[in-house]
Amino acid sequence: MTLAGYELKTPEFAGPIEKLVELIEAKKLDSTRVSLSEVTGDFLRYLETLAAVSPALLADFIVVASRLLLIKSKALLPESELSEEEEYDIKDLETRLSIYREFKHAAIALNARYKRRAQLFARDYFLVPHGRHVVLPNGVTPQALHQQLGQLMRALEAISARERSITRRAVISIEEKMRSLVRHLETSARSKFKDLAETREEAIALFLAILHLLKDQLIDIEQSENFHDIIIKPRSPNGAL
Amino acid sequence: MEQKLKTIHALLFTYGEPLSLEKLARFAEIPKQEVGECIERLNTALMDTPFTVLSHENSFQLATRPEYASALEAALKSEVSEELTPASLETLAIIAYLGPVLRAKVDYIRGVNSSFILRNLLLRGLISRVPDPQRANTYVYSVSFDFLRHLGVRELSELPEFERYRKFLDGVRIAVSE
Amino acid sequence: MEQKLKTIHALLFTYGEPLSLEKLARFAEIPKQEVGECIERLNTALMDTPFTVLSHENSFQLATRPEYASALEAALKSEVSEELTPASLETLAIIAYLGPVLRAKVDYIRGVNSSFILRNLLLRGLISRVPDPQRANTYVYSVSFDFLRHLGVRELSELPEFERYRKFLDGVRIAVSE
Repeated sequence: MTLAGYELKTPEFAGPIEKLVELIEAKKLDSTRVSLSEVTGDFLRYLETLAAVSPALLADFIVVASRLLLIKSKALLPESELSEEEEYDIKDLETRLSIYREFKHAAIALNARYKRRAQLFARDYFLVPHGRHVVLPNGVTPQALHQQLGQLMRALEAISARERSITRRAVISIEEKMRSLVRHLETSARSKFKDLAETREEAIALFLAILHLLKDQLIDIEQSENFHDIIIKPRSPNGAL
Repeated sequence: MEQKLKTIHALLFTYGEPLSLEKLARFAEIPKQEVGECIERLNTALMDTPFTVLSHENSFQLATRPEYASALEAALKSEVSEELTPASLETLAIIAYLGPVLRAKVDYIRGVNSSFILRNLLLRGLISRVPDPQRANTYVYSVSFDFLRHLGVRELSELPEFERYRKFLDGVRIAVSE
Repeated sequence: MEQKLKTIHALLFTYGEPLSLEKLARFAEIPKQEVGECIERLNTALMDTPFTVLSHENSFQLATRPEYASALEAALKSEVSEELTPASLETLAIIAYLGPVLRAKVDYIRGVNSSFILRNLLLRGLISRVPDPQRANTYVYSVSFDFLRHLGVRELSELPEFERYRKFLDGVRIAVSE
């Protein structure tokens, strides 16, 4: 890509914690585990819409979504044991929620003050005539200026490259899952969710992929009872997938 | 007003920008440990004037009192402040009550990468950053004098419920410090 | 001090530059013919402070009394004799390659508010500013002739990779979407 011509954009979407608090408050719930489990569905639906608008943010949302799914699964299968690490992750999410809620109130209070328009004014910098004598710096050569700018350019490029790579990673993992799911369904008529995802990250990507494919009406899913394994089937047995 | 205070007043006036405690002591030729007390006495002496001294992170700046805001706003059309978005406000609140704070902590509390918002706030001059003394290549963020002035407070402790929030944060510090 | 005088005092402080009689009357909301008398009374009230109001061709400016000159000079000089920081060097490089350039653009490229650094570079005489012909109350910055001479180039286009860097910087668009 050429160096010139890119923009540093400043998207302002709600973060995952903010979204979660919003969902909990919309249902007038407190921040308990039960509430979290109740808004999991809403959160995943939001995640789904976000994927279309700002894939760059997905990575942060997926982390929170994975913890919500953990809570949900525990609520549904009370006899299942959470590992120490999983328990820690859930506690951590709860802590963030409580901190976040405090700051939300602080932000509202700050905004009230900000809007009161009782600004204190300082004087803008003020050029005292100093007899026009110039103080030249040591070591400032054309090469030094050139080198300094080179550093700055690399930093700016790194910012935009990082943005692009986060986006790509989130999009790729979901797309890959979709593709492998479709491939899988071509060879076997029914697949179990459990067999398709080994790690938690895979499960989330798979979950999103399923949502996508459902939306595009390419698959059907079946669950005989709540919290039983999900069975995934192609929509028509010989469908052109 | 005694001479020493007048000199400090004149220095803050001419300098315009926030002046650090060290520089103030050097230029006014007073011991560093006297600066805090002098600023306090200057603030008392300025009671009947339109001015007050802001203090933040061991620096000081002369500013007008809030009751002159409307006359001054008219004179300096440019300084009308823009609205703050919810995301900016939330980030500002975290930095104001928790600062100086690492980006990692801001990210942790918001659960999202905050680099764009931080950049935006830096551009608007509402926050400032300095290299973290403990870690190379890392910055810590604080609110700026401009932020204090916009909110009409002379120091952070005048922010709403400052003590309560600080205390709360002290309670969860372990969880936050990654 | 009565309220009217305090408002004038605050206005002169914030404005910094000489303020014309007409503007002063308008901003302080007093009749024009009262301004002269108010300034006189303000000057009397300021007797015991380090300030005085200068009048010149129907304009007024707040200034410090001459007896503070040495302390102030020391302050400004110390500012100026310090070595260039990496941040100053970066700002100077941007102005050299991209100038004449708006402060907003410098801020945007650097990702931080640069007013303090620009002031320092101006004080040192390394850059100069002129009012932006397109916008009121805005300045554009360029490197000074003295600095150009110091660099040992006849014109800026002799700087290494001038065209390439200028194009790059020009391409960083201001897109602060808030």
